[in-house]
Amino acid sequence: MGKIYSSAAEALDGLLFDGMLIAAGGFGLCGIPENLISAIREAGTKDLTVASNNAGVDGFGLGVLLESRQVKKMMSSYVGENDEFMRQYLSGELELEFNPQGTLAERMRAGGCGIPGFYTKTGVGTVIADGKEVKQFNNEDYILEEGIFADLSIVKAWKADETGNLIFRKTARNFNPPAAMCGKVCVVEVEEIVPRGTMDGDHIHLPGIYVHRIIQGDHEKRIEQRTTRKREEA
Amino acid sequence: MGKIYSSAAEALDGLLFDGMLIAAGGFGLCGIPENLISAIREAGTKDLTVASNNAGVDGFGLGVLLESRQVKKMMSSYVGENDEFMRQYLSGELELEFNPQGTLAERMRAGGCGIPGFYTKTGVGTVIADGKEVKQFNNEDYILEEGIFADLSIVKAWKADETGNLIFRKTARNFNPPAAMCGKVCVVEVEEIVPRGTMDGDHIHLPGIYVHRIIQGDHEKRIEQRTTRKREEA
Amino acid sequence: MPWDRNQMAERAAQELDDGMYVNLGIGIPTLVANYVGDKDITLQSENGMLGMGPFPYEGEEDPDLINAGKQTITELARTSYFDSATSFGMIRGGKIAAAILGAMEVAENGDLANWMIPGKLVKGMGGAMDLVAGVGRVIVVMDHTNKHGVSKILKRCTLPLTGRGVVDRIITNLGVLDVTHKGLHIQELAPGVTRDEMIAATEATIV
Amino acid sequence: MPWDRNQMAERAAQELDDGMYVNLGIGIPTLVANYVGDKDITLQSENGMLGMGPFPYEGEEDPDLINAGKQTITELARTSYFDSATSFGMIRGGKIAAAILGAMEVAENGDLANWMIPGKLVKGMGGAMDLVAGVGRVIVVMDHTNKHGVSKILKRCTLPLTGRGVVDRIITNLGVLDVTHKGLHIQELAPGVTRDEMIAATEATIV
Repeated sequence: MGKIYSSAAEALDGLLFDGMLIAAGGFGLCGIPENLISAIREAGTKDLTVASNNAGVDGFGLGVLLESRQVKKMMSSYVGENDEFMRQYLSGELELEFNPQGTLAERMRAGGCGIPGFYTKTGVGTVIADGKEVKQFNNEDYILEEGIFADLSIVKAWKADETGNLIFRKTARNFNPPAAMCGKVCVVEVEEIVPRGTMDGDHIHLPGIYVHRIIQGDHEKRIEQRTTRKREEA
Repeated sequence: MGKIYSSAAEALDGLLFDGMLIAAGGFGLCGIPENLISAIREAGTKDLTVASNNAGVDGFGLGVLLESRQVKKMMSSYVGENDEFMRQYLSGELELEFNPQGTLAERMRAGGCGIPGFYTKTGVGTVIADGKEVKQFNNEDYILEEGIFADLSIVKAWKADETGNLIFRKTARNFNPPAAMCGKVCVVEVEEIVPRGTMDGDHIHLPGIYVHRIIQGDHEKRIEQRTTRKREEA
Repeated sequence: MPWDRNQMAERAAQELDDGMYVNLGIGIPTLVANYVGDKDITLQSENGMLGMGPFPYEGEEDPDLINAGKQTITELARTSYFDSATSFGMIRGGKIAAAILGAMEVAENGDLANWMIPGKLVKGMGGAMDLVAGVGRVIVVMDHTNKHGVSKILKRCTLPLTGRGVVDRIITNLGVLDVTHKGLHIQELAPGVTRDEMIAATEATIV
Repeated sequence: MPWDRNQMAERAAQELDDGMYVNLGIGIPTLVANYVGDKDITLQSENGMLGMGPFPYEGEEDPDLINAGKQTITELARTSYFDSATSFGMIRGGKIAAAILGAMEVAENGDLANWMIPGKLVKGMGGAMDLVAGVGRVIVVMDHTNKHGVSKILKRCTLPLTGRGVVDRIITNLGVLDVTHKGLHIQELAPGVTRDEMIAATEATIV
C-alpha cells in the first residue's frame, strides 16, 4: 500500500505549510503524537492553527511548538497545564478559541463525516454562544457549531496494520479517531506495525481509509499526574 | 445489574404503547432483532412508526408487523424486498418516509448524541430536500436533517456481558449501534450472554450505558441472497 | 464496434488507481471488480465494511457477512467492519475516492437520476443519494440509450434526481464522456464508433 | 453542626441509585465514590471510559489509562473504552444519569458558574459545559459560602456561566436545596443547622 514511512520527517514531507490547520489527537499527554510533533518542530512550519483538546505541558507534547513560537492559534477546551501557553496568551502573542470538550470532538467528527454544521445545547446562554446562530427545536434553544476541516491530522495509535487499520489502547484512544477523520491527510504514529490479516476486522477502531501515512515511533508516554494507592498489608 | 430478562415478551413488558416510535437495527435480514419483532407482534401494539433501513420480507423480519397491520409509518431507505409493504403503501394504508441510507443512520446517531439537527449535502436538489431548510456553508447548499428520538430501540448483537456491553459480528453491526443510541429505552437480543470481565474493554462496540434490557434468543438468521462461487478443481 | 457489458466494466476499471477505496454499485459496476488486476483497490460495502472479498464457496455462506445488495460475501486480510453511521460518515466525508454506479438518466450538467420512475413501484434510494453527494468522483456506467434507442444522456433529466451536478464521468457502450463546467466532452470513443455517431446518439449537447 | 467535606460527599452519594451511570467532577465530587457502598454505580471518565476503577498500586501505573483529571487509574470487569466524540455523544444525549460537580456560583434559576473568573487565568471549560447541558441530573456540591463568608448561592450569577438553568440540586455544608420552577426549596438541613441560618447564609430567595 505504500503507507509506511521510515521517519516522522519523511511522513510529513510535502504536507506542511505556513498558516495551516492541524488537528491533533491526544488528551493531556495521553495518546499524543510525540514524534510527529517533534518533526513539525524540526520543520519549523509557522503560523499554525492547532485543534487539540489540550496544549501539552512546558517542553512536552504541543508545548514544544509553543516554545518555538510556531503556533498562531489554539482551538482547545483546557490549557491549564502550560505556563508558556499562558504567558503567550496573556501577552497577546497567541490566539485561543475555547471549545467545550464535547463540541470540539464532535466538530472534528462532523468535519470528517461531511457535516458542515450541527446544533447542540452545550454552551447555550454562555460566552460560547456569542455570535453563533441560535435555533429552536421542540421549544428549546440550540446553537450552531461548525465542522472542523483540517489540512492535516496527526494521530497516535497503538497498532496499525500495513493497510492503515488502527487499534488504540484504553484511554489513549480519546481524540485520536475524530482528529484522524477531519484531516485532508492523516499521518499516524504507532507503537507497532503488524502484517495485514493479523487484526480481527471486528476489533479495528479506525479503518485504514482514514490513514494516509504511518510511522512506527518510540514513545516516552509521559504520565502527567501519577496517582497511586497503598497496597493493603497482607 | 438486573438487565437480563428471560424472554422477549418480558423484556418488552411495560415499554410498548400504541402510536410509539421504534428504531430497529439491521440491514436487510442481517442483524435484525427477530425475537423482539415477534414479541411485538404477539403484544399487538398498533399504529407504530418504525425507523429501520429496510422493512423485512414477507413473513420475516419487520414484514410480520406489516402483515398484522401494526405499522402506521415506515422511515426507511429501501423497501423493495417486501410485496405486502408495497400493497399497503400503494393502497394508502401505510405511510412511508424515504430517507437516504446515510441520512437515516446519522439521524439515529444524532438523536442518541443529543443533536437535534445537522446539515448534509445528501439529497440537495432532490425531492428529499422538499420542505427542508437550506443553508450555505462555503458557498455550497446543505439541507437540515433532524435527529431521531425514538421511544424504544430494538437491537440485535452477537454477545452481551451482564452489564450490557455489546459486541457485534461482521456486517451484522450495521444500523444496530445508531438505532440503540437513539431510543429512550433500548432492548437488545443476543446470541450469547457472557460474564462481566470476559470482554476486553477495547473490543466493546457499544457500551452498556446504551442498553437497558437484554435477552438471549434463538436466531434463524435467514439469508436473503445466497450467492456462492464454484470451487476451482484441485 | 461498441463495448459490451464486460468491456464497459473493463474500461471503468481503468479509472481506478492503486490504493483507492471504491464503492461499486449493482449491475455492470459490480463487474468492474473482475478487471482491477494487480491494482491494490479496497472495495467498500456501505452496510459497514471495507475490504469486500468474493462470494463464498458453497457451504461457507455466513448470514452475518453480506454486501449492500444483501448477497453473501467473504472478507479479506485487510477487512474492517463498522456501523452504518460510520460507513456513511466516510462516504459523506469524501473518504471514498470513487463510486461507479449505474443510471437511468444523466444530464449535461452532471445531474443524475437512478432511483425512481414516477408511476412505477418506488423501492427507495438506499445509499445512492449519499454516495453521489459524498464520494470524490462519481463515474456512471450504463448503456448509452434505453431499450427504445432513446438517449439516456440528456440536456435535463426528466426523472426525479438522485443528485444535482454530481456526475464526473460517463462510460457507455459508445465511449467515455466527461462532465465539465462547459458541458459534455468526449474523452474516448469505443472502437469503430465515430464522433458523429456519439453525437447523434446523445440528446445532450456535446462540446 | 454543618457537614464537612466527607459528609457532603456521603450525602451526595445518596443521590445515586443502583445501575446508574455517573460522572464525578474534581474535588469533593471525587470523594463521592468512597460512599456508594454496595450500589452498582458505573463511573464515566469523559476522556473515553465507562467503569473507572481506583488508583493503581505503585508500579502499576499505565500511561494509557488516565481519568479526565489526567490521573492514573485502573479498569474494572465492566470497563469499556471509546473515543471522545462517542464519550460526549453519550453525555450530550442524556445517557449519563447524573453529574456531581463543584461550583463557584449557583443562581436560584439553576444557572451555574464554575469555569472562569474574569481577570484571572482562564484555563478552559474542559467538559463542564457539555456535562451540565447534557446529563440527566446536575448536582452541585460546594461550600455554602466562599472564604469571605459570602453566599455562593445567588439571585443571579455574577461570573460567566457554564450553563443556563442547568442545576437540579445543591448540596452544601448547610444542607440540600432543590432548584424548582418556583425557586430554591430547602430539601434537608445539616444536623443542627436551622432553616433561618440557611436563609441567612443564602443570597438567593428560598421559597
